[in-house]
Amino acid sequence: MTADRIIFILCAALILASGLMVVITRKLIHAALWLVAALFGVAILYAILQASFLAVVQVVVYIGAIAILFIFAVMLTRREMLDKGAQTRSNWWLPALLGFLILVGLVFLILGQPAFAQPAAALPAGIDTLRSLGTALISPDAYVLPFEVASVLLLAALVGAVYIATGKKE
Amino acid sequence: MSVPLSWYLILAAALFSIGLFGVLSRKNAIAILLGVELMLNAVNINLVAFWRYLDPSQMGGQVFAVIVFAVAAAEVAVGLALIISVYRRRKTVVADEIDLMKW
Amino acid sequence: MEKYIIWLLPIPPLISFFAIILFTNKRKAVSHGIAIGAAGLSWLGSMFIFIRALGVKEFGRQIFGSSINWLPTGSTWLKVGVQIDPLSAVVIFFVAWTVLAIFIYSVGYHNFGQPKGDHDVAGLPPHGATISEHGQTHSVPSIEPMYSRFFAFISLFAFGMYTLVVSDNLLTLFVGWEIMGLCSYLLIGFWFGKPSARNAAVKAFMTTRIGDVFMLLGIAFVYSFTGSLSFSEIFKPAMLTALSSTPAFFGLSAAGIIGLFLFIGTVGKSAQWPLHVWLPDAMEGPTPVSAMIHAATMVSAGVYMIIRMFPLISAGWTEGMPLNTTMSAIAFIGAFTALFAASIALAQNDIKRVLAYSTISQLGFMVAALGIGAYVAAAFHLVTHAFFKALLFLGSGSVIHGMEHGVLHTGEHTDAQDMFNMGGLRKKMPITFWTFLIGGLALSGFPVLTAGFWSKDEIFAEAFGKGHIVVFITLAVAAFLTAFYTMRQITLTFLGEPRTKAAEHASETTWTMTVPLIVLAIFAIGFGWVGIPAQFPFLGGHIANWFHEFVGGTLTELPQEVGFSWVPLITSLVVALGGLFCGWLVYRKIKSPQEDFLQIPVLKNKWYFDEIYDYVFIKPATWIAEKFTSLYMDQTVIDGVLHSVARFSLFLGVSFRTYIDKRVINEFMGDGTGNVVKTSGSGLRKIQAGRIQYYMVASITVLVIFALLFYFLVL
Amino acid sequence: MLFLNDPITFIAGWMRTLLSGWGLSSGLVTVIIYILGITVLIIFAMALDIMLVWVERKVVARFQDRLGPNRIGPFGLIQPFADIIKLVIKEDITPAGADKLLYNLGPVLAIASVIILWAILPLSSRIFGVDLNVAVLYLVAAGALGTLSIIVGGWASNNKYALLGAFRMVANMVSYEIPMVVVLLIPTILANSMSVQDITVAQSGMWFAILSPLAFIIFLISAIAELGRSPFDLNEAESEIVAGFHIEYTGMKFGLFYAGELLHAFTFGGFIAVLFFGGYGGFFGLENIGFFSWLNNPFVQAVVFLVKAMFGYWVIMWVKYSMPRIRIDHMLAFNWKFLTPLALVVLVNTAVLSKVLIGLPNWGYVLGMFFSNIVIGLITVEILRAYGRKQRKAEANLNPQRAQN
Repeated sequence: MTADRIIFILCAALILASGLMVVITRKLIHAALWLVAALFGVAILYAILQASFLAVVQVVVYIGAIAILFIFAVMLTRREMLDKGAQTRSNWWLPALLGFLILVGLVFLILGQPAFAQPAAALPAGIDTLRSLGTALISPDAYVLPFEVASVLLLAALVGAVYIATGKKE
Repeated sequence: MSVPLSWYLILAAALFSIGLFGVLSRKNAIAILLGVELMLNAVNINLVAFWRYLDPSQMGGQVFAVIVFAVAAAEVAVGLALIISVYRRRKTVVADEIDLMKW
Repeated sequence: MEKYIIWLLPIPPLISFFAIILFTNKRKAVSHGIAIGAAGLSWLGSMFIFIRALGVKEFGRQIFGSSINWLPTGSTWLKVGVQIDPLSAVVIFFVAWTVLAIFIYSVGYHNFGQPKGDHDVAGLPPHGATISEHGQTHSVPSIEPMYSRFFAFISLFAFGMYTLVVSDNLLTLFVGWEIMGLCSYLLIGFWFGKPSARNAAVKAFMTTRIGDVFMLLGIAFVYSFTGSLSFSEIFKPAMLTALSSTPAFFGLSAAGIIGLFLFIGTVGKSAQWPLHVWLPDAMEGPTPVSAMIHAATMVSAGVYMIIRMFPLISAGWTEGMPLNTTMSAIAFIGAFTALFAASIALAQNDIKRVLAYSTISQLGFMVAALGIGAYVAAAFHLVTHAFFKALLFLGSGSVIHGMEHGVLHTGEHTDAQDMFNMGGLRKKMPITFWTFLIGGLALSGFPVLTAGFWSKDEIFAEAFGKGHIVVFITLAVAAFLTAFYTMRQITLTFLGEPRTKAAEHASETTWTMTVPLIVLAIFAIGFGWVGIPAQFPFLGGHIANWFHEFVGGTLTELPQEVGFSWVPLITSLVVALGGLFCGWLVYRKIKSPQEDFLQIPVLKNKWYFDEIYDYVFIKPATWIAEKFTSLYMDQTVIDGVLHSVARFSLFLGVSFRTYIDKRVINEFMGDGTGNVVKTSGSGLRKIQAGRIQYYMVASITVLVIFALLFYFLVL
Repeated sequence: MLFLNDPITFIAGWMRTLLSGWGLSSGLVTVIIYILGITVLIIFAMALDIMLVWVERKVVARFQDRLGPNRIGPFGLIQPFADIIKLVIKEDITPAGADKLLYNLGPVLAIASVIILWAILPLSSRIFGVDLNVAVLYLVAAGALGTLSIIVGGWASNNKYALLGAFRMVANMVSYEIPMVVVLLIPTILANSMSVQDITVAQSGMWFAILSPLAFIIFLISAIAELGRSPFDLNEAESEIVAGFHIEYTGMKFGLFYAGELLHAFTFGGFIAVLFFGGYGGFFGLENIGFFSWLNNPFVQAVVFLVKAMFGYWVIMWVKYSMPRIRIDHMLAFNWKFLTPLALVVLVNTAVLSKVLIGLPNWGYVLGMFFSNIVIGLITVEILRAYGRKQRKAEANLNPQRAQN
């Protein structure tokens, strides 16, 4: 049991516990905040994986934008402060069973692959992942097209969201 | 980095299943979107872990994680706008009550 | 540095196109400002490239170029890129000059600064406006209603041409080619209110389409054979040898059949016989368009392309050998077109149509020159012709414009384009006259002074020197006819006395139209001097034959200059001066079409080619559609069969109904089934709950079940 | 001399030998040293925070022509401790119907979002928490946590004024984050790196505030908005919503919000110094001359940095105490219609010029950058004046009609 395994297990426990709270907690605002915790855990995971850019962007985008949006939406769509009554559907056991089956199946498949049991090699020396990520995003031989398409998608989502949420002016 | 790749994959699988459970079982449409976010993050964990463990010089994993960020942001913006729009008309955000399309 | 500028060359006109279409459509001054600014930028870039190219020693060996991976095709990439080699450098030189001149000219031609017309509508030429000044009313030309649109279209056109010239591969070349095809359709049909313009646009589009289809076939053939479309790849010696030694079909090699297909593209684009019919009709467009399409760009593009593909066409052929099949075909088509079109031009009365046929004829010269392997001569004539033909077209536009001014002034309905309505314009429009005269002399090859003489002389010298006597004689006759009809045109238009009132009141056009004329006139004279053969008596050797060295460097081996011979020189002098003199002699007295002995029907009707095509292609097609397919096949055979089937079905149906449907199905099965369906339907309807999560649960359940089945049963 | 040249490494090395001498494993030693370092940094930041209370009160007093605290201790230096004691002994109220967990989480997040910024603040070339290669983005990410703290606190208070304040604050912060992120890219482009150390080193010859004065101004404005200080303190506008998101907080919980705000302002002063004024360095090449080589000493650098940060903090205070509060719609319009487009223009300008001018000698590069910014600024001012004229004309046309009605 080395230090990084301990950190990973703590981090994974944070993610899974928060994720579970997201789906089972009654108060929606708490669910949104648990989501923040889970996403923060994922950001830590990225940092462990030496993807520092993604770690920071995870915080900026998910916590700074998406979570705030969720909280706003929760606040805008209720008239009372706290949620009352059951928050899950009556037949919640079926999704639970499905989720469990999928988890078991995936774990079974993952453990069946000996290649996945390998620890990671150290990052090759002299490789600047941030710089190569930047180059990959804008180089025509790499991913500039998906990148630009994503930007168009964001624009479309922006316009669409504004249009839908504005409502009719009477 | 003595953590094997399979740990990350199992974590992602578990997070994905939890998100799936949330999507399928929650009543509130916003909570459904929360579940979707968990599922997207599970995917992202996989992408980044594979990037780190297989070939860090190929940036595909990180690039697609970035694109998943963009998609998630777009999805949340439009999804929440739809929910607010529905709420404004029908005063409800319970997914089961939004069922005009039946029969 | 150079390669970035080459990439940028086509961009300004494209930006100008979108800017005008999207934003400045309403504001005429801004529109033409943008368009001319864009043309100016491209001009500046082209001049920079051209001058840099001049500074490079043995430029053909180290051309400017760059390419990027564009489209992944399996494991390789389809590359697109740009290049400037000596050939495209001289082409870009004249394209830049003529395009800029035409853009500026268009401002004046479309009456910028004049008031809006009284009855002008979009889609028709402007009819003139009435203004009152100092208590008097008089008619003045009115501004074109679709002024901005015109500049947008010619900008797009310029974009197509620049793209074509800077391309280093057949793909982007074809893209530019097709953009120009589209623009020529849009611009010929610019005054779409006129039925004739509409028909001409459709005709041009359809006719060139035939050529383009063959060209696309040729490109596809090249790609399937070589796996690349870049010129540098195709023209590798090993590749050319492979191409020329692979037999294809019709007894031709692969190189031959590709060359033939590409040449058919040129036949369509450069209006060679038998696809020449669209070009004269294309004169329905505004005159700057005629200059653009028929001098500077589109028709030149056809010849440019075939010159560019010369290494492929001539693969396996070296100088001194007999011509291969493809080259013979090219030489035949070119020479025949040159003579044939020149003969038609003799009998035309419309000032622009004469020039149109003359263009076809001159393009025939170039094609013929290329066909006999005279690479440099063809390129040289391409450049000089572009300058003097652009000059002539712009000059004719200026004449028409001046005549329209006279027509408006007098108020009578005179055809402003008929040469028999003109005469004596020399005094009214001096600048137009002198520049037109220079252009005309260049066209007819007036000795020593003009550019046309040197380029034409080189073609004669090559044809004679290489022993293609038939081609030589044909071209000589065509050159004689050229000089003759040119002088006929000049005499009828400018010399003598005015034959109508409109001609008496014609006036010189504005500076925006005359300045381009003067600039082009300078080139129409001066550009010939860069290609004086070294052994030419008296003049040769003083100025090195720069053009031959420079453009010839494009090829892997520098082509040999043919030895000097007196025969072609004297022929050239005789046909040029003789034609000019005869033309003047005959037409100085003729006042009306009735006196003109050359107005014989066969020439007047262009050897009946339109009629022949009408009978051979269009009438049969119409007949097949209307009579055979519609009347016999459809209405008689198919309808007959259908009707009998219908009658039989009716009988069958009635019997079924009485004996089976009513008895068995309705009473026995029908009601029972209905009840079953109703019951099960109301049960199943619960499935369609309209609830999103219900559907998701269902679909994921199915997914999980199938995954399990797949895993346990299949794997 | 090693301690003077590289104090952190020196202490860490000493600690390492000490702890491994006690028989601890090397991994554990690293963890302990990290935790100790973090603790020291937090203590330093919080101690500075206490002093900032005094600075703030003293400066505001001077601005308002008063003396400020002067009774407790020399120059009133002990005053902040008295304030703290007062806050600690106050009654700690949790409103009825509040969401307890979140209500308590709010102030903690508020101060945490500031403290984590200190991880990347380079006090000197040798004294810093960590040299992240995405430090500039990290700054934005920490801002996201700050937003979260306010919305959590405002919502959990179960008070409509608090919720209104939280909404305003979030609208404010989310909007002004955009011009801020855009101008943060300008030092990144100029230094070719997102690391604060690299940015500092890149400014050793010339401050970025001179290369791109407009970027500095935009960053200053959006930083003030991000802090929620006047003139952008809509979240606590006393005259409208009493105290905004912290209306229900008492005692030390309020104290944490307050301390967070002060420290946040100072930290942004520090970032202004790092990003635009050369941070701990930026002596225009003076430190390379033999006589001035003492400028390279980490302690001297730390002092220089603190002085510059204090200056930035002072500018923020200066703005705060001289400007009236502006209306919420004006504030958002100012951001979306003016600041964001301007920031984008400056960004494009910098991006293009930094490639175009690269071949020029240094003075040409600097002058080109500077004057391009001046030109953009002048054009902006001209556009604003034209817009103002139009507005005035429109109002002049409108008013007579109103008078008739």
